[in-house]
Amino acid sequence: MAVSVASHGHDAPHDDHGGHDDIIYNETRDMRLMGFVLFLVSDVVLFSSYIFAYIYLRNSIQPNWPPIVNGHQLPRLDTAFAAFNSVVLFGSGVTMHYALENWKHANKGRFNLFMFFTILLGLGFLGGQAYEYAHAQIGGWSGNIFGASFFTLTGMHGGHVAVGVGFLIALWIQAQRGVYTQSKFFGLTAGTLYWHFVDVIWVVLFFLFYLW
Amino acid sequence: MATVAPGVPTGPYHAVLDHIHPEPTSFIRKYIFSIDAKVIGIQYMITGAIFFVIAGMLAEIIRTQLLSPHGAIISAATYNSVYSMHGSAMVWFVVIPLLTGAFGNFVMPMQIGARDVAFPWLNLVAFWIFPVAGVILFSSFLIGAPDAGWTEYPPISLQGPPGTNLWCVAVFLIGISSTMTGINFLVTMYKMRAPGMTFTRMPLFVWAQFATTPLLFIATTALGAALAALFIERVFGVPFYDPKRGGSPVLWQHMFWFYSHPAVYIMIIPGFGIISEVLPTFARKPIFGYKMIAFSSVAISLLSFSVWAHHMFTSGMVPWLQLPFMIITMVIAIPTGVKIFSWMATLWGGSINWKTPALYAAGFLITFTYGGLTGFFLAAVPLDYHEHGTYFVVAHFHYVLYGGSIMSMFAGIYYWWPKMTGRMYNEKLGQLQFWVTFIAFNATFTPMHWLGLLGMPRRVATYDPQFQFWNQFATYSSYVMALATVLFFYILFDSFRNGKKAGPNPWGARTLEWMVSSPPPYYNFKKIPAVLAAPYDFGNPLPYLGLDAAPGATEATPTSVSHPVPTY
Amino acid sequence: MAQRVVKPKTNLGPGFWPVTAFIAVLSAVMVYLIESMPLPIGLIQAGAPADSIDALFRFLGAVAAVIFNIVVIYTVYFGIVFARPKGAPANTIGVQIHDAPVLEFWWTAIPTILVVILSIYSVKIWADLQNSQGDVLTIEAIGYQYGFQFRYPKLDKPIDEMHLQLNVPTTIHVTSRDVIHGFWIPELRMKADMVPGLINTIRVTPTVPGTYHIICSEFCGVAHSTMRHDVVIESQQNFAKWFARQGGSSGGGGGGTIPIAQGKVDLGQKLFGQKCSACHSVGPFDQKQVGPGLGKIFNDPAHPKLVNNDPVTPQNVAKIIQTGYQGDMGVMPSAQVNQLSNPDIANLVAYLASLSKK
Amino acid sequence: MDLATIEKVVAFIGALIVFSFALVGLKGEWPKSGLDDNVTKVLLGLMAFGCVLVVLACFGVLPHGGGA
Repeated sequence: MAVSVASHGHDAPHDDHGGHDDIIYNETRDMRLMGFVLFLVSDVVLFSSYIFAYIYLRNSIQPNWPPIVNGHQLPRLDTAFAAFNSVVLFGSGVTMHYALENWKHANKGRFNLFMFFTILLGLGFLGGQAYEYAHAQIGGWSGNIFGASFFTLTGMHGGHVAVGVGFLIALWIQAQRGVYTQSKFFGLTAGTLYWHFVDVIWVVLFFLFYLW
Repeated sequence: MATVAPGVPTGPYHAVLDHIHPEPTSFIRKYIFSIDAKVIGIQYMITGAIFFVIAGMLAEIIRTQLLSPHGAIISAATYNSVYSMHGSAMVWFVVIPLLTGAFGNFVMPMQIGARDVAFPWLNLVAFWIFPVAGVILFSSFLIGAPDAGWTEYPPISLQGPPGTNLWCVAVFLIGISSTMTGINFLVTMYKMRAPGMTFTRMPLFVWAQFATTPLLFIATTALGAALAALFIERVFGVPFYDPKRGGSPVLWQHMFWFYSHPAVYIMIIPGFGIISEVLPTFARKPIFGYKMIAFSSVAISLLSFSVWAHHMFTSGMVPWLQLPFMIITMVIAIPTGVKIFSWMATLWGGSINWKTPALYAAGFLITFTYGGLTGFFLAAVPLDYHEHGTYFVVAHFHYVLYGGSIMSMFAGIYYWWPKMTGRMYNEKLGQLQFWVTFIAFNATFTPMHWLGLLGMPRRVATYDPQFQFWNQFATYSSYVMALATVLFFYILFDSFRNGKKAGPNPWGARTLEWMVSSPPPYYNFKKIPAVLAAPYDFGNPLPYLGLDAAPGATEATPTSVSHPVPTY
Repeated sequence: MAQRVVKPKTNLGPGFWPVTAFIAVLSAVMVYLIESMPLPIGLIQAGAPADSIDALFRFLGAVAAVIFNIVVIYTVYFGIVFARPKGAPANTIGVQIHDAPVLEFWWTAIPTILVVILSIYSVKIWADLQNSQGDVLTIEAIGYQYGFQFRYPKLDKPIDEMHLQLNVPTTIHVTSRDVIHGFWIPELRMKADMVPGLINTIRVTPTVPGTYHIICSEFCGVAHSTMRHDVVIESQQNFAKWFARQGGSSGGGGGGTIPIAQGKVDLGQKLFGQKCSACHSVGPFDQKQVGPGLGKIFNDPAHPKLVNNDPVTPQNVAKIIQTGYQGDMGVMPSAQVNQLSNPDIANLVAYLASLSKK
Repeated sequence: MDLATIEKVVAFIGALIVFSFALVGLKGEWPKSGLDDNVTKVLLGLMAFGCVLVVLACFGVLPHGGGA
């Protein structure tokens, strides 16, 4: 009886699936996906901690924000440019979404197109942030608590974006080399989730540093 | 296909683990860079034991220093480094890795009927971070070890010796390792349970690990953030915590305790799990109130996220904010009490086989209750005004960390030792070791309660002469504890030399890890077993199908009046 | 896991009720002792709030003792009577009972009720502490590595001695000059961390004369262990004598005169950014942060007087900066705490004046 | 027409486009129910919200709403 059960476990739940390899793929995919989402969750906590620190420090000297350092009032950051740069990043998020959709529908050409724009916009955002850093007159990273929280948080986010761009390029190459099939493309899914996650973090940072 | 027994499980089932990969043959792949969770668990245990010995020696240096009110042996500066390293090492490099990494890796996959964890390679990396981080931590002694206590409150930690930077790095690394382990375990327990192992059929140790994982991969990240900020402030002068530059010292305390209070439960909930396995096995009866114990672990885990500021009642927060933190802290006493009463009820009506693990479980019951009750004294804000930062606190957390976590670890090691090595330990010596530890432990830490109440602050290298007697008393008792620990390692060593063969199931336990040979085969189960019921129904046939051999499946008719309850 | 609960047909076990009775008696005795003992033994109550805090301590102690008795005695008792008899076969099993909902309900409900009672009691005492009387005598205690300094009203210099007056409700504002220290007087059961840049407040009413210790309870550096200081609680007359001596000793210099005429606006502005802007905006009075906005301090028709009701003159502004302020507006540390020299004060006054001219 | 204005105009137009495409994508995701799909729904939604923030910023509604 034991044998019958063990073999029951074998195939019965999977009659509707394809072969053994597909079962293996689907089950490992579910695990990897869950693991990846949990990783994103703990990454959210990382950002939240610094956001908490920022709000805490900021409230400790409300309403003098940006703070007065050595008697002169620090300027606000350049909202107009930040808005522009944000759109660049959000745009890349959307293009990435459509890249994945097109992959699912086996539309390789469109996939390549959207991947290209995603990476381009991602790099554009990084360039924009470099410009922003060059022009932010808030006393540098180690100058005061405003600079500290701003450069730490956005720098950490920028790091995530840079990693994401590398991630996407790698995925693109993999896709060209035919690593992914139309039914097996967990790498692309993970890349998309990561990229969306980075964008959404920016939504929060954009509000906290430029609009608040 | 063929006919199937009634109640045959439908449930998570994993084809991928169904075909057995060949066992690696090279020594390196087999014992050093193994991806086998059991080997990794034992690696954790050995590394943790080494750090335990080192940190324990630091503890004895602390106690020896306090033999004299003027400091017996070392300078105040050295002393500060010593106790800081003792605390850091014990918390991050002994208790947490042992309870999650060691026991979790060795026991949990077998108990859920899996062949390994979800991400074996991640597991490998997570382990190897641990010794590396440990070496970094202790190498800080070479350049001036951190001296502001394991909490490293700024601003004093900003002026601390260069070793403080290494401390940040080491703890940050071990945090990454914990996070990996947490994610890995949660996915494993969620996705890889054997068919039929529903949540209410999981062994309670698995439940405990399950309740611990969120703390591991959520809270730990907050600590990482705090540490990174401290590091960049020390190295690059980026102002976060320095009040002279607009930062806030209290900010560190918030970020630090947001991790470090949940960490307290990372350090005890798996211990709860071990006790919940040991007691039914040796009382030969089902754990009492399975669901209550399982759910109370989860409740504690969730509540622990909202009590961190009870470490900061005197630090200067908004006064009214103290109340919610005090009350939620007190509320945690309820699920904890439920556990303790359930364990007592598990002893009731048993046919208790007082082997060493059982003794340690009972000892845990007593010392942990004591520690929990003193915790109540600290939770009450007005009392905390008096007790905060005194030896009362030291006594309290040693009661929960040594009397709780470490005792449960002793129980776990004696309990699973035959499974790990295939050999029994010397029972007589084991029981002797328990009694010596138990008595010496209480003699060491009980006096500290009233030392603190009478006015002895913590973290002092010298103290008021009026406290000398009880300090010496504690010190001499701590020497006895050290001897007991030496005896413990002798027992393990001895069991290698002339311990008799254990066989697959020396205790007649019923969880899945005892259904395979000792030490277990590379892939645990030739066939993934099917689970029909929770594991604790002694006197019933084992609730597993598909096991090649089911040792201990038959049991004599019960001597008590009750009769076996069929579970399927 | 549909488990059928099996009620054991045995009684609860040999000697269960006697043991329970024993627990009851022992607990009763311990509760009586705890409630009648001055706990913690050997540490006198030198005044409020020690009495109420000790009352709470005894109450918690009594509850804890009962719970501890129950857990320990039953555990030991079960361990003995339910130990496997010698020679019983190794696979003998115990009573196969899985749970007892009623029992579990009660041992969840009773602790819950206890927790409610205890938290209500704690909150009550906490509230008493918050609203406890203070402010008749207000002292500022400043921690530094490694010692304490104290600032009394009407003394223009911080002094190194702390005396408290018998039966006088006293408010102590504690802060630090460098790192975090602790301000702990065990005999008063009171403690507050001395956090740089932050002012914590405790209120005490000493009732027992004597010399006690202030102990640093937060690690503050190499000499932390030795960071303790006497505090003298003494009668009205002795306090007055002592206070007079302090005044005399610090009278002559009086912290020196403040060269208001030589105040430099730009230096003042710099200082304001470092020392004041954390609590004061440069806006109008009502733009409060911690303290009022100071932009219009010299010509604000809405506020013709300073917060200490002195007329608005540069001298008085300088004085308030120097001596600090404690009152219904809150607390401002003294120049001594802020490490402002007299020229600094002059510069600040000049800067404030310049603001008001705009 | 200074740089800031140009930036705002571009940002505004871009935001509208991205917003609409995000909504379309969201609509496409909605029926799906995998873990990744559900996460994507949340993230796309928040991204659309980001676009709203951008628009508000372009019209100078927000920076003066809170803060200094």
